Order: sequence, then C-alpha cells, then structure tokens
Amino acid sequence: MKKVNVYITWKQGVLDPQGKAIQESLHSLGYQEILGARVGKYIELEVEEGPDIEGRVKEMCERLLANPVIEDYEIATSEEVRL
Amino acid sequence: MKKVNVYITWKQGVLDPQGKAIQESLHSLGYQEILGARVGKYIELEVEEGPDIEGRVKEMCERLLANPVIEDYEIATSEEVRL
Amino acid sequence: MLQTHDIGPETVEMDKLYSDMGLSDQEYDSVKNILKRRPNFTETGIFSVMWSEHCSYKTSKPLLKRFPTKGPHVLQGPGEGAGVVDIGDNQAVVFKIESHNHPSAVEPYQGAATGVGGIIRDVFSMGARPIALMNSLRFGDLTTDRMKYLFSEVVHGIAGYGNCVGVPTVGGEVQFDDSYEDNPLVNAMCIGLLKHDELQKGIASGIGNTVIYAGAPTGRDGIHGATFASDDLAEDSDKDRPAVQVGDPFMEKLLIEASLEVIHSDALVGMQDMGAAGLTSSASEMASKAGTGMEMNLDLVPQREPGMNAYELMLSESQERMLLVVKQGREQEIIDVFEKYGLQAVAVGEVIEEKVFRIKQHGEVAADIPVDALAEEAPVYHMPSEQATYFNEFQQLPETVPHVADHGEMLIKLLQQPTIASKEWVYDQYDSMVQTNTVVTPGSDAAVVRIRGTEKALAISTDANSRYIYLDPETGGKIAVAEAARNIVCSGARPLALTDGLNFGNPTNPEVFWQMEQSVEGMSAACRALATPVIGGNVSLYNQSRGKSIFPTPIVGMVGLHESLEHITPSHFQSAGDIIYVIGETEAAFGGSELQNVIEGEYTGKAPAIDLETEARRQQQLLAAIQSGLVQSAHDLAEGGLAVALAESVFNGKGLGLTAELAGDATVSLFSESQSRFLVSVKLEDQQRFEEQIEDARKIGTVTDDHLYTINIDGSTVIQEDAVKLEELWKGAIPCLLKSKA
Amino acid sequence: MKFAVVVFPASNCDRDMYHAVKDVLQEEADLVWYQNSNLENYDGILLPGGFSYGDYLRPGAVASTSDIMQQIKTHAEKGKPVLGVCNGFQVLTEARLLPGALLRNKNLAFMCHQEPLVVANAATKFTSGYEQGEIVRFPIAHGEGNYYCDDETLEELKANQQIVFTYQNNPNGSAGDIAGIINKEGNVLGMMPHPERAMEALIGSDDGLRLFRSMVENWRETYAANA
Ligand SMILES: Nc1ncnc2c1ncn2[C@@H]1O[C@H](COP(=O)(O)OP(=O)(O)O)[C@@H](O)[C@H]1O
Ligand SMILES: [Mg+2]
Repeated sequence: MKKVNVYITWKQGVLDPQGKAIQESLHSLGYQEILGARVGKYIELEVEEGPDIEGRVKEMCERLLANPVIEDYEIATSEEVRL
Repeated sequence: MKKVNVYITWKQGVLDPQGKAIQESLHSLGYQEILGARVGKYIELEVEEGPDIEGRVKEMCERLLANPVIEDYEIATSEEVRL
Repeated sequence: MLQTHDIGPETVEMDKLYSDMGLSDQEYDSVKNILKRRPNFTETGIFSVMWSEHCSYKTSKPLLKRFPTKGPHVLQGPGEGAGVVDIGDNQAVVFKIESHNHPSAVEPYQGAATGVGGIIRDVFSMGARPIALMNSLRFGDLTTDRMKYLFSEVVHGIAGYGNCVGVPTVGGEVQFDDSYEDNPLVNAMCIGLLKHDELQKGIASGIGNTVIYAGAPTGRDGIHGATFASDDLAEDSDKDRPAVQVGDPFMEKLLIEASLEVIHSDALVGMQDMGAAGLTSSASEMASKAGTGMEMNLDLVPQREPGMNAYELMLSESQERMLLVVKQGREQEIIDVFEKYGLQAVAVGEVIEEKVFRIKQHGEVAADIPVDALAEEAPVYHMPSEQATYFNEFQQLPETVPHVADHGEMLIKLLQQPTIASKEWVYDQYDSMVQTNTVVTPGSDAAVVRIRGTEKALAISTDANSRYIYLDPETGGKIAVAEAARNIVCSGARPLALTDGLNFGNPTNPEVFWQMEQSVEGMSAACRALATPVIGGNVSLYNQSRGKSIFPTPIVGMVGLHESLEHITPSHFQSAGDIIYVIGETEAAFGGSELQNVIEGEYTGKAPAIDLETEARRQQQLLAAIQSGLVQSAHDLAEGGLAVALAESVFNGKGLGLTAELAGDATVSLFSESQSRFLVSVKLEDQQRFEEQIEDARKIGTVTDDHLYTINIDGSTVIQEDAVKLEELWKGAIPCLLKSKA
Repeated sequence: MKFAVVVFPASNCDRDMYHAVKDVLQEEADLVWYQNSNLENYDGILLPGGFSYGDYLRPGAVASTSDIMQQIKTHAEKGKPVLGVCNGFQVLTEARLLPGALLRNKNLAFMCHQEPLVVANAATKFTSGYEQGEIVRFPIAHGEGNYYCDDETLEELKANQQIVFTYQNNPNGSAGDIAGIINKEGNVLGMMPHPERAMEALIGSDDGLRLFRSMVENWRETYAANA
C-alpha cells in the first residue's frame, strides 16, 4: 500500500474569499504579521501497489479530484508525503 | 517573508464522510486500487519574519484555524513547504 | 477515561467506576438488586445512560405528568419519537422539539447540526416525511468574540445540515441574555406529515423477527453523550471532547428516503432512530414497548473503527443510524431498499420471548439485562422544591414606569436590541423554501406551510420569553403558551397542539426545581385554556455554568391548522388607508420588559399579568374575524410593546407608514408589555363589522403611504421617524454587532 | 412533452421540479433515479437542485462523473433541451456541458430569498415567453453560486448572447452578474435561481412558469409539428 497525497489549490486569478476572511480574522486576533492566507485542500489516498500509480492518480485528478477551470493540483507520493 | 503551511485533518475516529464519498466515486470510475481517502484542508500563510513564527502559528491554529475538538493540525515552515 | 471491558464487576464496584459514569450509590445498588449480581462494565454503562436524565427523565417525569396530553385529535401523545395530531383527510402532522445545548457549547457547528439531524430522525422514524424545521436559540450578549463565534457557528451548523437534507427551515427565534453566557441553548423542532396508515411505532414485536441495523457505521464518537448532556457544563468541558458527534447530512438525506420507502413494505414491524444512548436505548425501548426481549450480536454491527468493545458499541452516539424490526424471512426486501440508496443494512439480532436485553460479542455474553429494568423501572425522583427567594422580593416591588426622556430615541434603541432586531442574518442562511410549500417565510409571527393537494396549511411558531418566566415561572409559563398560540392565530390558523423543550438549570437546587414545577403548572393551565395539548417534548437540565443556572426556558413549539388557504394572514400592514386597531388594554407592565433591560440592565419586579380566559376569548374572536375575511394583517404585541409592533408592521419594503393617536402616559402606551394584545389592520369598509365582532378592539390609527412613522399622544407628536430609516437600523443591528470588534 | 427529473443521491429539489412540471405546468414527468435508468424516451431533461453527494469535493463534481451523465450528453448533442437548476447547474459545469464554475458566495454564506433577475436573452428556447430586459423574481438558495470564468470566456459568453439571466443586485459575486447561461447550441441552460420555486403566486412568485412554458412551446414547434 502506498500513500499518495494530492494538493489542490486555487488557480491564479480565482478569488479566495475564505483565505481573505481567515487573514482578516487573524488580524483582528492581533496577528498583524500575516501578509496573506490562501486555502486549499488535500486528499490523502491509500493506493494498492501497482504499475504507474502516479499516472493513475494524475488521471483521477483530471477526471474528478480537481476542476481545471478553477484549480491546480500537485501529487506527492509516499517518499515526499508529510506524515 | 516566510511561508508557513498548516495542514488540517479530521481527528482519528471522526467520521470523514467526504473522504468516503470520494473513495466510492473513484471506485465507480474504475479505480479499484484506492483503499482509502481522507480529505483535509490546508492553509498557506505568508508571515512577516519575526521571532518564534512557529509558536505564533501554533497559537493561531489553536485559536482559529483548527477546531481541536474534531481536527488535528500540523505546521510546516518554508523549508519543508512543498511549492 | 476507562474504556476497557476487561475491568471486572468487582472493580466497577470497588473503584466506584459507576459513579464516573453517572450512577449514584443508590442507583448502583438497585442495579445490583435487579440483576441479583454485580453488573459488569458494559452493563454499568448501559444502566448509566438509560438512567440518565436525558433518557429516563428521572427528575422531570413527575412534572411532565401534569401536562394535559389528550385531545380528540391527538393520535399519539408523549412516549414515541414524536407526537401525532390528526388534521383530517386521513392526514396527520407529527412534530417534536429537542435540545442540543451541551454539544453546541463545546462544538457549535457540529452540535447544532447533529441536533437538527436527530430531530429529523425522530420524525421520519414515525413514518412521516419531514416538511419543516424550526429552531429556538438562546445566547449571551453579542459582545464577546466567543459569543459571536458560538452564535455564527450554531447558525452555520443548522444551515449546513438542514439545507442539505432538503427540509425547509421556516422559522424560529433567538434571544440574547447574560444568563446564557456560558450555556447557550440550541433547540430544534421538526414537523412531518403522514397518512394515518403510514404511522410507524418503535416496537419490537413478533418473537423470532429480525433486528436490522441501518445507516452509518458505529464509531467512537459521542460515547456517553447522554450522560454528558445531563451533567453540569464544567469549565473544563473541553476535556469531554470526544463526546461531540460529527454529522453527515448526505447520509441523513439517503436515510430519510430509504426509511420512507420501507414503511410501505408490510415486512416492516417497527422502526426507531438511534438517538441519545444509541443502540442501547433504541433496542431496549423497542423491546420494552412490545413486551418482548432482544438478542443482538455486536460482531455483526457495522463498525467504523477496529477494536471497539461492547461498552463503546452500545453507548456510541454516532449519527444517522436506524434500528428496524423486520418479519423473519423477509429481511432481504428491506435490505435491498437501503442498498439502493447506498446504505448499509444488516441483520444484527432477533426478537426473543424472554424479556431480556442480551448482547453478545466474540461469542460471549457482554450484557444480559431485564428489558424493563432499563426503561420502565428507571428511578424516579421527587426533588425538593422551594420558592425562590428573589421571587418573593420581586412580588413586593411596586409596578413602576421607567423614565424615558425621548421616545423616538428609545424606539430606535429598542429596534436595535438584538432580541428585537431583525433576524434576517440568521434565516437568510436557511433554505426556507425547498419543497415549495412555504407560504409565509421567516420574518412573520408564525411560519405557514401549505399542505400540497389540499386547501389546508400548517402554522408553526416557537416561543418562550424566559425573562418573564424567571421573574414568575407560573405566569411566564402561561405567557409562553399564550404567545405561541397568539402567533398561530395571527397567521389565521387554529392552534392544534404543542411540543415543549424544557431547558432548566440544576434540578437538585430546590429553587430551580421550583421554577420547573411552577412553569409546568403555568403552561398546563394555558394548554387547558387554549385547548392545545402537549404531545411530546424534551427535557434539558443542568444548564448552568460557574454555579449559576440559566433563566428557566421552557420553549413552546406550537402547530396550528389553516382550514383554508384564504385564511392565511400576513403580519405586515398591506395597504395605505387601512385602519389600525389594538385589541386589548394596555397597562403599566415593565417587569422583564425590553425597556427595563435597556434602562436598568436587569430584570426585576412582576411579570406582566395574564388572564387566560381573556386570552382565549380574544384569540377566538380574532380568528373568527380573520376567517370571515375582515382582517388585512395581524401581529401580536410582544417585546418592546406597541411601538415596536407598529414598526415591525411597516417593515415590509412597501414604503408604507402609519399615524397613530394614543392617549395617557406615553411610556406606558408605547413600551408596556401588557399581555393578550394584538395589532390588526382592517379595510375601511370592514371597519364596522370588525368592531362588532371584536369587543376589545380600539382604533388607534391609519396606514399611510408616506413611509413616515408618526405617533401622537393626546394630540401632540411624540415620535416621527422615517420608517425606511428605522427598518435599516433594525435590519442592520445584528450584522453590525457581529462585525464590530469586541 | 415528457420530462425526466434526474435524481442523484441527495438531490433535494427533485420533487419540487416534478410538481412544477406535473401539477402546475401539467405536462408529463418522471423522477428518474441516476442508476439503471434510460433517458431515451424523454423529451426534456431536468437536473434539479440539492446537494448531490453532499456537495463533497465540489458541488456537482461526483454526480458529474456518474454513468447517467453520458446519456445526458448524448441527449444534449441531439439538440434536446436540458435545464440544470442550482446543483443541476453545478453538475452541468462540472460535466463541461457549460463553461465556467461555481465558487462559494462572496460572503461565504448560504443565502435564500427572492432575488430580482434581468432576462438578458429572451430569444432562447427557455426564455421566449419573457420580454428582453424584463425583471423577474425567482428565489435563490445556494452557498456556492458565485459564477466564475476567465475573462476570455466571459467575453465569449457575451458575444454569443449566452448569458440568459443576470442578477439585478448581484448577491454572490458572480462574474458579469451572471445568474444563468446557455450553451452555444442553445439547448442546455444552467442557472442558480430556482424557476421551479416560482410557479405559484401563493408561495411568492409565478415568474418561473413562463420558463417552463417556453420550453414546452418551443419543443412543440420543433418536434410535435413535424410529427
Ligand atoms: N433562529 C431562527 N431561525 C429562523 N427564523 C427565525 C429565527 N429567529 C427568528 N426567526 C424569524 O424571525 C421572525 C421574528 O422572530 P421573533 O421576533 O421571535 O417573532 P415573534 O416575537 O413574533 O415570535 C419570525 O418570523 C421568526 O421565524
Ligand atoms: Mg409574534
């Protein structure tokens, strides 16, 4: 079994009101040092060993996990996976 | 300026209906190799240089970014930050 | 916390583990007497949840008996998941209110969300399709970051769950008061509709029949939630974190559809949701009600995590689960329905003749308990009660009229009090229209939902002015019921019945118990006077923190019936030229009023007086006038008195205004909270007929089209304001408080 | 005209859509479960609102990968009408039957109320019953209705008159005030506001009725007349 993480972020140019709201809340809590905040999501997949895992996960991203109109994604396989 | 990423996941044992739905949907797309999926969010913070950034971000997590009742969080500072 | 089932019965007794779980020494002794041996760890846990206040009502039972619960139209009173009232044409309405106070204080989003999920399950497990949701909320003043967070997240949680499952949230109420500072109240009400023959009961009858578990797998969440809900909210309640459940409205939606599909199968014998105390309470109650026993194999129960022991499985409060009893041999038909919706459904046990509740795991008996011991033989306590000392003092105080220098300024202040201000910020986040039956959306006295395919509609309102109830629990209890009924009547419906959500402090405090007793007494009197029986409810005690109890808050959730869609009456003024009436006399009544709150910052004195006969007569007359088509709009007078009610009546975006001619003391005329009053507008040509029908109606003014709010007293103008400006202030108050920095 | 109302797990405006067509419009309609169903015999396809798959991942994302989507695409390619409302619109963008995407509302909150809309294109098969530029009132009820597309796409939508409804007072941050768009071919309409909730004055508005009537009339002209 292999762990693959998929990181999904907003494309450049897509507004991230949630990130902005977080930044504002942090400021109001006194954390003036925060210059920016962006929110993304990540998906931890547990994948059965097999050929071309990364290629398959890439396909999953294209077909379901990310929406290319608004999102970018990145794939990290076990070695690089935090955790 | 430093980049700090905060990764937020459901605590072990907390229901992750989203992860389950994604797993099922990947199965129905034919990716039977997926044995599990968990969804988390991550927040990219841009932080002004200063003392004890990690300590401050930890505080932000406790106070705002994560909900310790049901979520775990992890902090990664620039060096380790993917990007 | 100890969680292993390897701990022997001796240890449970020696180390008094039962007391950690919430059983008293005497209760533990009666468990031993019932079993004729020491209970093991799992059994102790089962007794402790079933005998918790939340499941057994051990301190409130004697009080609940006082409520009138019968009526010719009541098909099911208290005792099942929800009460049922006949509305003719072979249809019935099902409803119930339930609290989720403690979980919401710890994790407001999930606490509120799962509160909504739970009450919906109570309703569809009766076989009814949920058609509307209401919520009744209490928070501390919106001045601290914490309170703003709790308030926003509770609202988000209710929205997050209710919107997803497709049941419209059609109304509710929010009050803000210091007394809820550490212990907010979150009560949710669900209303459902069924045909008489679809009524399901949670019974496990038919020896040999199969017990089926359906829905979400069981996890470790919410273990001991029921005892938690019955405990003081200690300052370190964060340690109780695992007691909060996470909800999945997606699963709930599927569960609704699947459950409403299986009720049409004659293979189904009984169905109940797993609420507080999870598998334990649903299984034992189903058996107890049927006079049977039940045997269950925990190895078959779907589990989210490996290695869960019997204690955990029996006590888990994982959400979105149902228990069904199905005719032997016909399990597959039922399982197929759940599977169509992608839901798990598995046979986990059997109805047995011996009246015991027997749980097996890994081939061993993990618990073996006489069924009736858990439900019917639960202890009942008659708590000592003592009149609150403050009450006597307050009763001695003379009725005084607070001094108001500028009545216009005061009106503006009152309109911005969060308890009075527009709740649009709240209800705009709720899908109030899904199912396309909502005739009156939030923003009026009562919500109105039509019944598709008929000429009928239902009116729904939740009410409880806890300030009055604090000052004088009996009078306040009467007012709570009367106000709910007023709201229903104003909308043009006849009140049918109510569900109550009794939220109180620590019942072992004799003064708190006295508050409970008195308010139940007052509510019961009003129920009899207004012919609205109590068909179900919920009790939430120990609502206090740092030793201080909340204001006694028995919430009334009332449902009424419009016999014709024509009777549906708005609460806002409709057209310029209409005549404005007040029904009922106005006297100085400022105890517990919003004016007292603004000027004195506390509540003292007597609650407003109420005469139930007068109340009933005025309600009947007003309803008759509405039914004969004489009324353009009707609104009850509540917090802030006439001045606020008049303002609310023009806040309709229609550019209307009003001119009113009053007499006597301006402060009394404008801001008194005298009871049993209504504000009504009538077309000019109906004036005479209206006055003939309503003996206590007094003409006070006219609706105008100049969006000016003008009040003259004894001929001189005391308030003249732009109604559009007033509306903006009223609408902006809560968003503004939320944005302002603490 | 015979409509299919496609029901995904946790669609929740499916019955409303069904009643709108069956009881108010008085045309034929079936609720069609997303699995094991055949859409071939239907003239129009309606994708209702709700929270299909709990809105998990992204609203409409999981539903857009289900098998029935292939049939819907085929139906659309034949030029038959497809209407997606709210979650149905989100499904259509996720399935790339319509351009763009729907993001969270600018203020991050779910919102539900009547909203005035401008009929920006009254020359479609869905809006021929309205006047160009007419103001109509439909309820909105969404948390993620903030329409997004890149500037180039927006220009294209404008140039092709693909913008069918716009908000008079943009409530959610949508690009170009967009409330509803149509595909280039003019037979797939997606919109966030709910016409099926605006079928009777009793419940607030009957402005939606003409949208469904337009669909039926245009269909009759094209198909029934030939038959
Ligand atoms: N928590 C809430 N959820 C939904 N609607 C609410 C809520 N609180 C208030 N409302 C709506 O706002 C309106 C005014 O509420 P309220 O002032 O309590 O009315 P009343 O005093 O007539 O009972 C009502 O229509 C009510 O349904
Ligand atoms: Mg009212």
